[in-house]
Amino acid sequence: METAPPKILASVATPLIEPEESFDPDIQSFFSDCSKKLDTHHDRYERVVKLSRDITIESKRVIFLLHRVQDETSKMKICNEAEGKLQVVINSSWNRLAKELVGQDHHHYLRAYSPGLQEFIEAISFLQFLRDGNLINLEEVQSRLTYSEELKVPVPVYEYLLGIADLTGELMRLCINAVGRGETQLVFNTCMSLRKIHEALSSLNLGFQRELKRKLQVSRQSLQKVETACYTVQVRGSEIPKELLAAKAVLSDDNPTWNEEYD
Amino acid sequence: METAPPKILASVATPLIEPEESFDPDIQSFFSDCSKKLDTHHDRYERVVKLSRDITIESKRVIFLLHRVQDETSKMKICNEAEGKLQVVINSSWNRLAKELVGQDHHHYLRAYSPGLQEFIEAISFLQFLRDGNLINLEEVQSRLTYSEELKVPVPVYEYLLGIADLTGELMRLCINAVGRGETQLVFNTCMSLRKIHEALSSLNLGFQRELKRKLQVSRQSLQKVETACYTVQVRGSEIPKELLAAKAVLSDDNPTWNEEYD
Amino acid sequence: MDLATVFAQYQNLLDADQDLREEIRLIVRELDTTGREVSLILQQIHQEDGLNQIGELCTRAKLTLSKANEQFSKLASKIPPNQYFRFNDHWRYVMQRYSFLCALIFFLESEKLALHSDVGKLLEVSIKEEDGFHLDVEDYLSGLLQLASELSRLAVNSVTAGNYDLPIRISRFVSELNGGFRLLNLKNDSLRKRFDALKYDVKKIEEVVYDLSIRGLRSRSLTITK
Amino acid sequence: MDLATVFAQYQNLLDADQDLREEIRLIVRELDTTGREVSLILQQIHQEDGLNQIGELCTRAKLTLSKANEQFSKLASKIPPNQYFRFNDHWRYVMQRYSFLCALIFFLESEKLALHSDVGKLLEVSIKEEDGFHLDVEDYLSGLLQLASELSRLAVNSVTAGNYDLPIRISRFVSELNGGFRLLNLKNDSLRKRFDALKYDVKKIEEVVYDLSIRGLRSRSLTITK
Amino acid sequence: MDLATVFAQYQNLLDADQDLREEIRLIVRELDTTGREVSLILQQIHQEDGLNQIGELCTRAKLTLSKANEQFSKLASKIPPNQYFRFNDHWRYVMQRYSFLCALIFFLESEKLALHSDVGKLLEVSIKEEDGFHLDVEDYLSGLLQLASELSRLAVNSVTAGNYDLPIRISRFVSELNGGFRLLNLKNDSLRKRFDALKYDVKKIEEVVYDLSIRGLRSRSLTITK
Amino acid sequence: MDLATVFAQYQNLLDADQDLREEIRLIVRELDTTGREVSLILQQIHQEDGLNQIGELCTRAKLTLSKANEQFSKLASKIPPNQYFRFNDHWRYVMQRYSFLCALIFFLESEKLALHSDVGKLLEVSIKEEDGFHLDVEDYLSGLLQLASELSRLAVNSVTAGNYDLPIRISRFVSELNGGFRLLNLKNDSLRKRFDALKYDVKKIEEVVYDLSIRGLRSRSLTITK
Amino acid sequence: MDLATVFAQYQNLLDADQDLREEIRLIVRELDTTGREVSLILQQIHQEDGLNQIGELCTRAKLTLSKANEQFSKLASKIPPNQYFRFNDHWRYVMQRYSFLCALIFFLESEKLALHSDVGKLLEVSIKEEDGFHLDVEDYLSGLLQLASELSRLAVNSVTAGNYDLPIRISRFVSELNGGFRLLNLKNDSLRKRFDALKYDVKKIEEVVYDLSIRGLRSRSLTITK
Amino acid sequence: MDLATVFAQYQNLLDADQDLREEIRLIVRELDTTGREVSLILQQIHQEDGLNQIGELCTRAKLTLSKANEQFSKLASKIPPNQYFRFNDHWRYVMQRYSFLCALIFFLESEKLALHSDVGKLLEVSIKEEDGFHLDVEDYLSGLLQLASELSRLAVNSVTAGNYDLPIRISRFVSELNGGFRLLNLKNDSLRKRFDALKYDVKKIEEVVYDLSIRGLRSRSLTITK
Ligand SMILES: [Mn+2]
Ligand SMILES: [Mn+2]
Repeated sequence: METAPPKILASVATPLIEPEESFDPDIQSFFSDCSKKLDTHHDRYERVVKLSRDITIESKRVIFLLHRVQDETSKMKICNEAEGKLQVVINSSWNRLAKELVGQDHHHYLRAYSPGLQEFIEAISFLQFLRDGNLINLEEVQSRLTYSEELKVPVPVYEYLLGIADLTGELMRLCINAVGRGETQLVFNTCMSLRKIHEALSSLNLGFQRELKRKLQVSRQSLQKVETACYTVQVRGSEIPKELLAAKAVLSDDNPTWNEEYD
Repeated sequence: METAPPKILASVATPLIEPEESFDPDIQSFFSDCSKKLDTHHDRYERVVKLSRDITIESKRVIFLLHRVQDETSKMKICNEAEGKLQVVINSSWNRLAKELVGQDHHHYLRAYSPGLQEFIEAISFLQFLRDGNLINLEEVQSRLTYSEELKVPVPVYEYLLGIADLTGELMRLCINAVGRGETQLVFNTCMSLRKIHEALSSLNLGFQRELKRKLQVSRQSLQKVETACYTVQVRGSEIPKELLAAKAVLSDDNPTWNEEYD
Repeated sequence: MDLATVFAQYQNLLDADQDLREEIRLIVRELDTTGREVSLILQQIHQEDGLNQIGELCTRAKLTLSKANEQFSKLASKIPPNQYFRFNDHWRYVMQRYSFLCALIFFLESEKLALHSDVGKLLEVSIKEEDGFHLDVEDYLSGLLQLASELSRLAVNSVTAGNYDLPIRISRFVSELNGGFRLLNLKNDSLRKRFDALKYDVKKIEEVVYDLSIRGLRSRSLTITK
Repeated sequence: MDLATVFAQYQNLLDADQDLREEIRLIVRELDTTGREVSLILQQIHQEDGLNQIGELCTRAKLTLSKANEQFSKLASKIPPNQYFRFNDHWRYVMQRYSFLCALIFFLESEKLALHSDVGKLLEVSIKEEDGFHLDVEDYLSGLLQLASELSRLAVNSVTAGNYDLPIRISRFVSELNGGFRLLNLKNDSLRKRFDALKYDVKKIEEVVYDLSIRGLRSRSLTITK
Repeated sequence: MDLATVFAQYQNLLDADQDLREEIRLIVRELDTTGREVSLILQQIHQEDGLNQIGELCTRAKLTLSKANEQFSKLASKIPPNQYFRFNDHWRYVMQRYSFLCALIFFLESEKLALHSDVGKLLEVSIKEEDGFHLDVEDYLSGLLQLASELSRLAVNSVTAGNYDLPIRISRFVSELNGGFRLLNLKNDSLRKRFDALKYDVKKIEEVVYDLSIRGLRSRSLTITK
Repeated sequence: MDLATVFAQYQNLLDADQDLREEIRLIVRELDTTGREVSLILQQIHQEDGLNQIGELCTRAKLTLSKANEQFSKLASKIPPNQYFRFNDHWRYVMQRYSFLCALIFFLESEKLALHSDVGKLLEVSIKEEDGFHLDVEDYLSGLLQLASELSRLAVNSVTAGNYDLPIRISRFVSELNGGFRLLNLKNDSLRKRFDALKYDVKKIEEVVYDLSIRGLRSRSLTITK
Repeated sequence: MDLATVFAQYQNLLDADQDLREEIRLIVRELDTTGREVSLILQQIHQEDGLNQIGELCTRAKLTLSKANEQFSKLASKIPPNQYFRFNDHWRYVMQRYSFLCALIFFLESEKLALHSDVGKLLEVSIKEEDGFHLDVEDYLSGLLQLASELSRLAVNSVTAGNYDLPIRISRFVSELNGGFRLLNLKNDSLRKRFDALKYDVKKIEEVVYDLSIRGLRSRSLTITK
Repeated sequence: MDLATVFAQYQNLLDADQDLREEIRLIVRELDTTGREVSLILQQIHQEDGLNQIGELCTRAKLTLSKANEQFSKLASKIPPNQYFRFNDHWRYVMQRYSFLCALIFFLESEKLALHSDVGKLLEVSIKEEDGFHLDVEDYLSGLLQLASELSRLAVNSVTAGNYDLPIRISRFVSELNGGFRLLNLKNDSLRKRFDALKYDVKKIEEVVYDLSIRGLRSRSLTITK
């Protein structure tokens, strides 16, 4: 470029006021303090963001793992494995994150760990649904992230609800999978649960929570997919002639030869 | 909720096909391999993202530091400090990032480290502009991030240009600051350099690079701010009656009593 | 060296990039046309007597497919080493489509899953990242998911054509494929989305098998031999 | 416990949040009105004989400001410990405005920089994060940047009013402030933007000083005594 | 009259607007809560034995709905006669929701279309523009389109619940509704958009009827009486 | 020549454009209304005994359609020969709609595909670009894609109405149409999108045929003659 | 009463709305043209000898303005008494523009602030909401803010034209106006935004006065009489 | 004629469009490069001694511009006479840019406004719609608005370069241009937006003239001859 010669600071006019010399040392030290305060906050914020990313990834993997459940046997095994993985996250990343929050107003860092928290809630609620057939509640989530009176990661109700809204998507996948495997009862039960969760979420008067409103839309779509799946199962099932109902009972008794009888 | 009883998996109908039992072990092991491959990539990607965030923060701090230059003395000191800080980034974060890329197609991870790279280029080009009065070029940036034949972080020309486009914003700040300090020559020189950089960037036929086009808009605004600042300095300077030109020379000789002569 | 000279060099770099992209685009367009032709041939399996001509259709499809081999090798020669992922957006869609077409031919001929290496061999494209131009595993997987979708349609149409065995075999095949995909941790958004769609394909095929079973149209021999 | 009962509890939490926000909004609106009144008084310094009434204007401004003390204490009492940053978007703007007003009064009375603690004292608000409701340092800094902008305007108007000394003192003051801000690594976007604007304030004031110098209107006494 | 006095008058006008908006917002929020309660009750029709409790559910829904009557009358009393359109953005969404709820109850009880006047009566709100506060025809129509969407869902779920007659009747009802809407030349953007969605609802319901027909699940009696 | 005179000339050019657009808008609105009437008539094919009245419905539809001929000729007369593409956004949607309506009538009457020229003749609009105002091939193709969508719905409803032959014929027709479109290398975005939807229409119709096949409802005669 | 009849009634309601909007649009376009003419006349005050022709320019501007009176009365006659707020988006921008033009003429003639009632009289439009069609106070205030912006430009140009007194008077006027606006508690978004811009106008004018002061160009007489 | 043949014809029509677009894109890219070169030359007027080299810069710019003539004629030869508006989105931006460049050269050489016909002559492009490929009036006007913006920048920079006369002449020129544009009733959105920006350019230039006036830097001779 060769345009800005090295002498750029050798200016023609001197400053009319000489700032540096008259710089009040008190003020300088005050601003230095400020600077440290701001830096401390930013550094902590950055560490929290990174922990949150770790938590997100591990939670996503747990969700994938849980979708590998095929039957009662694999369910037990996989749920235990998932529980183990989540416990590792709780003991490592969450624990470190909790330590970062000690003595801080966690709301100051909430935006930094909110993505990880939501994904974690999605994973742990999915695990509990699969294993125990019920919806984990806010207190239960909070208790998992509470290490002691002072050491904990606070779980705001909004974040909990956002995580649960995401859960509905996974329940939809679970349900459609179950249709593919012919697990009729699981299909209907999941549909019922999904409907109840969706209605519970919809009944909340959310005020200005845009993100939750958006997720509710997605949840509504999931519910409709599942309802359509149930419908299909039902319509197909209805086709069985009345005369076959007895056979259907046999069928439900796991008789592998049922279909040979009506060739 | 109590809706999904624990017996959810005890379905009424058995699956018509039993997937798990007939699962071809070859295929299973093939998919397991796939799974590992994908996970390895994702994990590396995540590590690169984190390194990039570290680099961004340090680069931003170097830029702030460089804006603290007030005069020739502080310039030397601060430039050295900035150089040192950037060298630390090069030796630590960038080095680790380069190691992640060994044997990889770096384009696969470019989106992960692009923000850090751009901010780093902004910082290092700002340092070189202040210290040497010229624009760092692509080869120079690349050489800073080259550790050996095999170990380096490739710097694509687009990323370089994006970093330089950001530099114009810092040059604008530098220039306006100099106006405030009355460093007329620095003001005009910076304006000239900024104009040349802007014109060089504008003369490029960019094709479809939206981000660069957007940054060029911002750069144009910066240029206009600086041009207006030069204009103000000139208009003010022109106000000096011809008779004062001699005094102005005195003034440029750092005579602190110049203004007393015309009271 | 002044600014203009330096920036002229950058312009050269940018132009080279643009020109290369233009060349790539042209080759990819040819590949797209060839793929379309292969597809058009294979579509005939859905027609009324299509299933009886599988052998012939596959032969014709593979013949046409061989045109793609050269095109792929021409494309590969354009890509500098280590820059596959710089340009792969250009051929990503086409590569997935070819993976699908190969896997479909493979299935129609052998009723087996075309592995990553099988598809690579058919396309005469490396499957190793180290080799620069290669069949990326994500594109291969995406092709398999397209296959599942095509097979669900085939299951329906083969019933219409009076073939009641094929749907059963498709069902087993897709179920196995589904099992394979469950082992993956997908981060990639588009792949995950397609995988979600797989669930619906599984469901659809399952319905066909159910319909056959309930009407006693599932041929006994098959379930026994299996 | 069934889902409806559990969600009713969540609704309670949400409602409590909403209700609290509503209460906060009302108090903040009162604070806004009070701030507006203080501001209206202080605006008179820009008028033709405003600079001669600084003492009186500051007295009146502080009297009005005292109304805010109660309002702040009422607001503080609403905020549960450790939830300052949950709600601080509601009062952030007002807090910055008050920081500015206090720093302006402080400058007008003493021509010194009001430190964080000075502003805290004037507002009777803690400056420590640990105390829950507090004057956050970012809001305080934002107030200082507003001050610089106001002083650049005051420099212009004080020349119009024939006062040639004040601009020189303002120049020193703002230059010092500028030096302070340069020590900060600002991440926060809005603060950084305001800081960029400070450069223009510095420039404007510098122009005023230049105009005075060039015309020999800068009083000698001042530069000496300083 | 000095400027301050004049502007104080303007302030009064502006304040009146603000205050009224605040009051409106509060009443609309209550209406929203009531509507949500009615909705929660009616949602139970989708549940397993919901269709057997239609009578009871409607009774309960109407009981809750009666709370809205007072709320609407309170709202109406706030609005000066010639200012309905100044504020109607505040309650537009809620009004459409209530139109839908009324039309749903009406359908469930009588399987007939609730006319504009029917909904007005249920809500105890005028339907004439001249009366100031009224149920606007666009809001009413918007409610009908929501009804179509809800009924398409109900058709699906009633099949799941083993009720094969209701979908047939829903199909006839929605087909007639569709005919009505096709007569309208809609310019209004949001209404137009919702109307486009009606097409999908109609299609969805037709497919349900198809599924029942092809499986012989359409009850014979019905098809005969028709 | 002074500036005002020069700019007045520019204004004339701009005004001419505005005025013409206004005239076009009015004629297009009339065309829209006519199209809506034709559509309303043809919609009746989906109703319970609609398939028995096809002849009569087509006659009525064509009668109404003839009103559009004049409107199109009026529109054509407004467009300067070389400016078709300046304004064609105004009538693009309507033109596609009419293409669809013509192709539907054509199919209902003859079960054949209406060619570009057939639609041109029905509308009394040229199909050659050189003639200025014309039926653009993209608009014609877009109309065909709407036809496929309508026929998939008709296949469903004709089964409901107990007509099991029509779906088979629709399946053949749409399958052939699909083959045609697969030959096209579509770049145009909106056309491409609609083409993607065709895939779903084909699949839907195949499933209807499947449902008939598996239940033995496909009339034998048909499968034999084929 | 059948559905078609009922929906025809709804169509009537919807059509009436559309037709009225079309009529309103046409009148508002005429008002826009007239306003543009008035504006073109008044723009000449910025030209080199514009300030010497103020009287004549105002006379011509008012003459042209009188055309608007009829247009406003025609517009008012179209609006049903209680539907002002239904349509006021159509003329809001134009109304604000006219408020500005009136306030500018008023200032140029008398150097006084045109009150709400003054502008109403000039436009021959009621200022009371009860009267249906009226000059809304928000639109009036918006016009005043446009005035401040225009006057800041006039201050600049009158210095260029060698008139050093007008800027001083403009400064006083706008400063007073600013004081008035500071009394207002603005919630309305667009008004608030424009009010924020006022700050810059005030500052610009203060700088002009500053430039005059520092150069001793402020005429002494003026500062004395004040 | 079978379907494949018919669709092949349609394909031809679609392909012709695609191919032509590709050719156009390439020529427009060349035009873009040439325009960029012209622009780079003209940008030097903003540099320190740029104003002293205006003659030479214009000569060089026109020399480079002559390359564009051929490119435009090549482009024109590609466009069928009645299809200008089918493709003009491709060159619209470039055409506006060239209009600006020509008008800038014209101003620099003669300090006059380049008329539509002047720009047409410089580019060797027709200005009549009837001729097919032409310089559209909207594009020409858009170029003028870019000119105003460039001149406001030039006014600023010429002051920096110590040239105090040019800004005065620019001010007169742009003020006249502004008058011309105010006569236009712009509907076109993008043109309207740019026109709004003209207001700021005018204001900016007026402020430059103001700064020169108040500092006595306006050269006397000029003000006298005027
Ligand atoms: Mn999820
Ligand atoms: Mn930066």
